[in-house]
Formats: sequence, C-alpha cells, structure tokens
Amino acid sequence: MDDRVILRVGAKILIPFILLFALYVQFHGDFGPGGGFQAGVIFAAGFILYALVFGLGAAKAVLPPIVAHTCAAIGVMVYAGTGVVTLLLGGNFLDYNVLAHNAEHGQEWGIFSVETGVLITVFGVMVAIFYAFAGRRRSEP
Amino acid sequence: MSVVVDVALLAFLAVTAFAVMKQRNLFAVAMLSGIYSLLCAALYTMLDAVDVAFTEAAVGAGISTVLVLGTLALVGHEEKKPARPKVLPLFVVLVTGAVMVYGTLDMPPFGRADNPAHQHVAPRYIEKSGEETGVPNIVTSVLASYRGYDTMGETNVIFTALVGVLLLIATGERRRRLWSADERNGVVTEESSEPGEDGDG
Amino acid sequence: MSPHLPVLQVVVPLLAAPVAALVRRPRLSWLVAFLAALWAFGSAVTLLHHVLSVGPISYHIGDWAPPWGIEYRVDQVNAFVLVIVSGIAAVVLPYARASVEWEIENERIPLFYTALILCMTGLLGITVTGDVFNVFVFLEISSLSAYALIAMGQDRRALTAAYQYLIMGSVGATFIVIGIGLMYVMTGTLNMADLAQRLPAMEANRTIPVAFAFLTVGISLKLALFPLHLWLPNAYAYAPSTVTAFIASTATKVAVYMLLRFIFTVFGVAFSFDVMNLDRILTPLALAAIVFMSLSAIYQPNVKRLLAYSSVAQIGYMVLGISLASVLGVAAGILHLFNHALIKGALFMAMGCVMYRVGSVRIEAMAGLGRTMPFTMAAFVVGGLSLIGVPLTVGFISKLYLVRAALEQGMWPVAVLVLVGSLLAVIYVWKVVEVAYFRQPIGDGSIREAPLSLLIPTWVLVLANIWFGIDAKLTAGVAIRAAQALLGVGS
Amino acid sequence: MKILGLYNYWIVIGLMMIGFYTMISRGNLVKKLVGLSVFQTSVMILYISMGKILGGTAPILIEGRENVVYTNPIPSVLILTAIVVGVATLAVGLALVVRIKEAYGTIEEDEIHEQDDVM
Repeated sequence: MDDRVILRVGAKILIPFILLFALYVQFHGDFGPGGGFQAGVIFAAGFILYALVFGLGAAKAVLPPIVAHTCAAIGVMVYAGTGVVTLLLGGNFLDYNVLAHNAEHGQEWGIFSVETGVLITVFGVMVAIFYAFAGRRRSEP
Repeated sequence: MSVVVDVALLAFLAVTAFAVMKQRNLFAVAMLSGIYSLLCAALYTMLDAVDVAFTEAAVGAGISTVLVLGTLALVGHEEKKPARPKVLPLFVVLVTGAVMVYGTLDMPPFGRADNPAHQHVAPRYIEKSGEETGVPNIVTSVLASYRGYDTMGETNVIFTALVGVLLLIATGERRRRLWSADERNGVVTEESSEPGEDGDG
Repeated sequence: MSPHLPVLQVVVPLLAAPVAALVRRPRLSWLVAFLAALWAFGSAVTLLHHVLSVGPISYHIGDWAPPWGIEYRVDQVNAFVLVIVSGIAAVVLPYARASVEWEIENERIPLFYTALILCMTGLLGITVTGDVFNVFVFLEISSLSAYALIAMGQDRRALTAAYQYLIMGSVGATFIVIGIGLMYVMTGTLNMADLAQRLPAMEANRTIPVAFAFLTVGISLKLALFPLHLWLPNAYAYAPSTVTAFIASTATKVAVYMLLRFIFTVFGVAFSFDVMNLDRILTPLALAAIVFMSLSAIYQPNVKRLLAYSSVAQIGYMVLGISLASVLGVAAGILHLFNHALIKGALFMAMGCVMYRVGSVRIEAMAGLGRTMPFTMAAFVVGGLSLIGVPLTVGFISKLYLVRAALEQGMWPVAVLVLVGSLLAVIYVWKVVEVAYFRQPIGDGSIREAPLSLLIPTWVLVLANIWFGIDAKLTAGVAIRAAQALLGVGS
Repeated sequence: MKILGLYNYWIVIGLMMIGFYTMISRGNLVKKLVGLSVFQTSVMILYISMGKILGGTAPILIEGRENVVYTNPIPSVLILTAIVVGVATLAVGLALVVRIKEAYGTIEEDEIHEQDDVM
C-alpha cells in the first residue's frame, strides 16, 4: 500500500481539478471547444481515476452503479423532455425559441438544457460501462 | 509550415495503423490505437476542427483505450495465429480502396474555399448562427440547435450502448451455463457440421 | 391529427425506453414497452390515413427550415413501412411476455424490453426521417440494440452470431457514412429532397457514382442481400424467439425501405438505372438469392435456421421487384415487404411456441407436434402455405404482382425462377410438416399446446395472412401509390 | 496541383484500407474491433478534410472582426456524432467478446468455429 502513496495523494489532488475542468468545459462550450459530451467524458474520467487508484469498491461506495444507470436514463429524458416542453409551449419539437420571451434567450436555455442532458447521460454511461467491465471477473480458460 | 506538419502527421498515422495491424501483443495494440487517436486529434486541430480534436482525444485515446485494456484483462492479450495474408479480404480491401481513389478524382481539391460543400448550407450557419442562437461556437449551435435532433439520437446511441453492455455483462456473476438449446430436453444433440453453413450458395 | 405526430411517433417510444429501464420491474417495463408500441402503431395508422387522403407531411424539427434543420417527411412509402414496423411490435409484445419470462433471466428482463423499444425507435426513426445523416444515427440505435438482443439467446452461438452481425453491420454503417460524406462534399447538403434536386446536375461527375456504390453496398449488408447475408442465418436461428420474430419481420424490411429511398428518391430512377445500371447487378443477385438460399434452406436441420435462409431468399423477391424499376415491380417489392413481415412474423412466432413447450426447434423435435400442439402447427402450416404463395394467402398476392411485373417487361425466365423459388419453398415447408404430422411424438407425452398468451398473437398474424390474402385491395392499393410516388409518375 | 490537392484524401484512403483489412482478415476478436476503430477513425479524417478551408480558422465567431474565413462546421458536427457512435459500438463489441471468451474459452475465430462444428 505504502508504495502507492504518491499515486494516492496525486489522485486526490488531481480529481477535484478534473471535475472542475469538466464543469468548465461544459459551461465554456458556447464560447470555445467543448460541450456536454466532452464534459461528461472528463467527469467520468475523474471517477474512473478514483476507481483505478482507490479500488472499485471505494468508487462504488461514492457512486453506486444504480445511480450511474439512473443518470444515463435521466439524461436522455432531459434531452427529449426539452423537446416535449417546447411542444407544450406551442413550438415545434426542439424549437428553443419558445422557451423564453425572446428567441435568443430561448436558444440559450434550450442549448443549456440539452447540453446538460448530454452531460448527465454521457457521465452515467461511461461510469456504468467502466463498472461493468471492471466488475467482471476473469474467466478461467 | 502547416503543410509539413500535415504530411508528417499523416505519415505517422500510416505507420501507426500499420503497426496496429502487425503487432500481436494486444496490450501494445491498445496503446497503439490510443496513439492513433492522439495523432488524429492533432490532425483535427490542424484542420480547424477543435471540438472534434478534443472529443477524439478524450474518447479515442481515453475511454476506448480503457475499455480495450479492461477487456484484455478479462480475455488475455496474445493474438494467437501468426498473421498471414488472406486473399479474399485483401481483394475486397483493394477493390474498396480503388473505388474510393476513383471517386476522389472528381472531388473538389482539398481546402479550397469555393468547394461546393462550403457554398450551400454552411454559409447560413456561419453568417446567421450568431444572431439566431447567440452562441459564438458555431459547432455548438449547429450541434445543439440546428441539428439538435441528431444529437438527441446520439445521446440515445450511447444510452443504447449502456443497455447493451449491461444486458451482456451486467452482473459480476457468470451467467447460468449456456446450453445448446437441444440438450435441455434430451432431444438429439448430435449436430454434425451443418450443410449450408455460412451459405454455400 | 396533431401536426406534431410525425415526431411524436418516434419521440414517445424514445422516451419510453429510459422509463422502461428505470422502473426495473419486469411486468412494468413490459407494460411501458407495450404502451409505446401501441402508441407507435396508432400514430402510424393515423399518419398513413392522413398521407393517403391529404398528401405528404413535412415536419421541421426545431422549426429550422430544411436543409438547415432536420426534416421529418412522411409520404405514402414510409407511412406504410411505419405501420408494418409498429404493427409487428404491437403484436410481438403481448407474445413476448410469456416467452421472455421463460427464455431470459428475471433481472435482465427490464433491460431486455428497453433494448426492444430502442430497436423499434431506431427503425421508426430511420423510416420517417428526411435527412441522410439522421438515418445513420437511428440506424445505429436499432443496430446496437439488435446486437445485444440477439446475444440474449440461450445457445452460446447467439454470442458469435451477434458478434458477426456487429462486424458486418458496422462495415455496412461505415460504408453508408462514406457514401453520405461523398454526397455531402459534392452538394453541401444532407437533406434528401435537397440532394435529389442537386444531384442530377452532377451526373458526369465521378464522385457521385462512388457515393452511390458505397451506399448500395452498405445498405445491402444491412438488408442481407445475397451474398452479403452471412450474418443473418445464425443471428435469426439463435436469438430469443421474441427477438427473431421482431427483427426478422422489421429490420431487413426497413433496410429495404432505405434502399428504395436512396435509389428512387435521393438519386432518382434515371441515375440509378440508366446511368448506374443497377438492375444489371440487382436482378442476378436477387435471382441467385431466391434459388440458392431456398436450396440451402432445404438442408437445414434447425427450423429457425431454415426459416432464416428462406428469409434471405424472400429478400431476393423484394429486391427483384425493386430492380425491375417499373411501377408494378416496385409495388410488388413493397407489397412483399409488408406480406413477408406477416408471413415470417407468424412462422417465427409459431417456432417460439414450439421452443416454449419443447425446448428445441430442430426438425426432429417437431415429431408428432401436429397432434400435441395442433394450433401451433396449424399456424405454421398456414404461414408455410403463405410462404409458398398458395392462393388466399398474402404470399400469393406478392408473387402474383411480381410475376405480372416480370411478364410486363417480357422477362419470362425471371417469372419462371420466381415459381421455382415457390417450388423449393414447398419442399422445405413440407419437411417440417411431414415430421410434425406423420411421425410419432417422442418423449413421455408431456408436451402440451402452447399457452393462449403465445397462441393469440401468433394467430393474429396468421389471420392477417389470410385477411390480406383475400382482400388485397388495401395493401396493393397503398403499394401501388407508394411505387408511383417513388417513381414520380401520376398519382 | 490537382494531385497535391487530393494527396490528403489518398493517404486517408490508405489508412482506411489498413483498418478495413485488419478488421476483416484477423481472427482475433479484439483485434477486429480495433481494426474497426481505425477504419471508422479514418473515415472521420476524410470528413474533417472535406470541411477544411485553407487559410480559414476554427468555426468560433470572433466578435468585431469582419471577413474572417471560417472552416465549415458541418463535418465537425457530424463527426462528433460519429465518434460517439464509434465508442458505443466498441463498448458493445467488447462486451460481446468478454462473453464469448467465457462461453468458448477463446477469442480466436477459427478455434470458435472448430468448437461449434464439434458440438
């Protein structure tokens, strides 16, 4: 255990920055490269790093698989739900213009909402897939 | 300058792809494919596709490599057979490649601003997306608004991938023994090589 | 009719999928899936009715006018295909409940239904869209879920079959992406209607034929056109009964629709057949499929595999109709697309009943089932007769139109080969019927008739085989109008 | 000049052929999937090459400057989707490989065929 102290301390320092960076990528996606998908992958990478360094059990204690699965499903519903909301407000499916008093704000809200959906799904899916592969025991030949 | 980098990157890509094909240690193959993705990301940056470069680096070099390594830990990492060239695949690939090259002969030359692809739909995105969506990054506005429905489909594709992976390897426990459906009832189990296997027509 | 129905048709099932995954109870997720399928079927029928009486619908997603935004476009052709896909789903799901409980472990069932709805969503999305890249996205939804569903079979060969399907399907999808890219680079658009307007101007160009070739080969891989069918027999043979019944009657049909859409709407009949001479490739391949695959079917010891080879042969009939490029020929192809979904749906569901009671679908296992499972085997017999093309069944209508279309162009050898295919079908159907009715039952006589929850959906399809076989006015009328719309002649 | 203009495309076609060949000629199931990735990635390079405008800049609007040439954003958008599809396919494929290994004890195609033929 002791010989991995650098790894552990390093990871503990790095992970908050990775998660923070993911949020930056999410919210900066309007202005520079990035967006929900990239942010979701980076967010998931933070958790995967945690799992690799501290063990799968510890990671599952922080983020149980069921939560990851739920995230994956909810993200899809957020995205499609945004479309349904625009329908209810009288627009076409995914017509963000109707989401706010003027078109530009509506677009802003719409894009924010669907990017959040993408973030949640991608994060959930990536972590859950990692859990599925890492939790499988090696089969005997 | 950029042409030199461009040519060099493509050359590196070719070498890496060739190494992926030849290398029989699958751990090395996983790393090489990660390198391939990173080189691609660099190339995308050269080609002004920064969003794609970012994603390729995160997904191709990151997640994909982790997945392949995770799989190799479960299934072993040595490719058994020494690779020998096979005739039919080689023929198929050569024909495909030749057709592609033929197709490029009338393709608009690389990088010209007057290429038809840049004349029709894209100009409106470039001219109007700023005022129509208020988002400076055109890739984001096209991805999330103009072609937002594709992105919804894409979100669903990865959700589908999760459903598939969970169906296949969800539980830590091994699935109950797989049977040939015939064993169960003691109906004849002799299944000699079936005629017509793989379509002998 | 709500103006948003074209998109809701797809979005409601798409939203139902995560719900089915979240409820985590087998019964509840079944209910969610069933409701989604009913919704899809209801809206498909409404759409078809609307399109036939009023005309094509164009729906702008996000209110961005095409070609800038993605367009959903419903016309006579795809409304008909929507009805097929969602209708089969609505019949298969009631059937699924008992069958899936028996074949799939309990904890996997909610996800199984999630994947099944996703597969249906993907197929509906491919069908209804008017944007070529959107086709690819929904194609992947349906394909990925199909790979996982097929791998759920109890035989371990289901796994290798799913893997092989994944490899060949991905090659197909990548080819389609290459084709789309080449079209895009020449025209700058991804909208089908817009492409159709811009492509004719580039006829002398060498890139467009290559795009055409990649798209055709890619789609042919997906629709299992001989000799690109290698993934299909094992996938159908070893998948769970429900999955085989659903996928066999929908997935390849939607691929045939994609072929129709690309060669007639996007590229246009003049380019596809006069410039590219597509008929010179498709007609021989279709005929080869009919003859060789029917012959292969005769030698199969596993009935599901036998039916799978027969499916490749039947795809040959559809492609043959398309390759004739006449209104009658294309109508025959579309008609057979519908009819074959009914036929194979009924046959594979009957085999699912056998699987449920006997635990095997090898031919020997059918011994005496004519007595022990009379209704199941009767369903198989009617389905088989329809497959052969006996009058008063849908199979007869398909072949009638196909033969007429071939004779219309003076291609009597083609007509003869269609009939030869029917004769071969007699042989392989008879092989099963003989064992079922003229051999003594094996085992201790404990085999009983399948439960009603399996029999009723099976018989719904069987009766549909007879109903649309006697009264073909509706289906043939729609098929002819669809063919006229595709070929752009008076409607 | 024409040849040089197409050079980019031809190298990419070469990459595509290597990936495609790896995919359909190798017997190892993991290797096939890696070949598929290389194949798909090469197609993505082809798309991105189509979108590039020489002398252009990344398609992120710069305020207050006129006459900027932006590279075509559409291929980027399409390829972002395609990358996701690629990793999704890879994940399902690898999960299948894990199961095949458990069921057959091998991930070499010919050994799997041998076992099925004996059965």
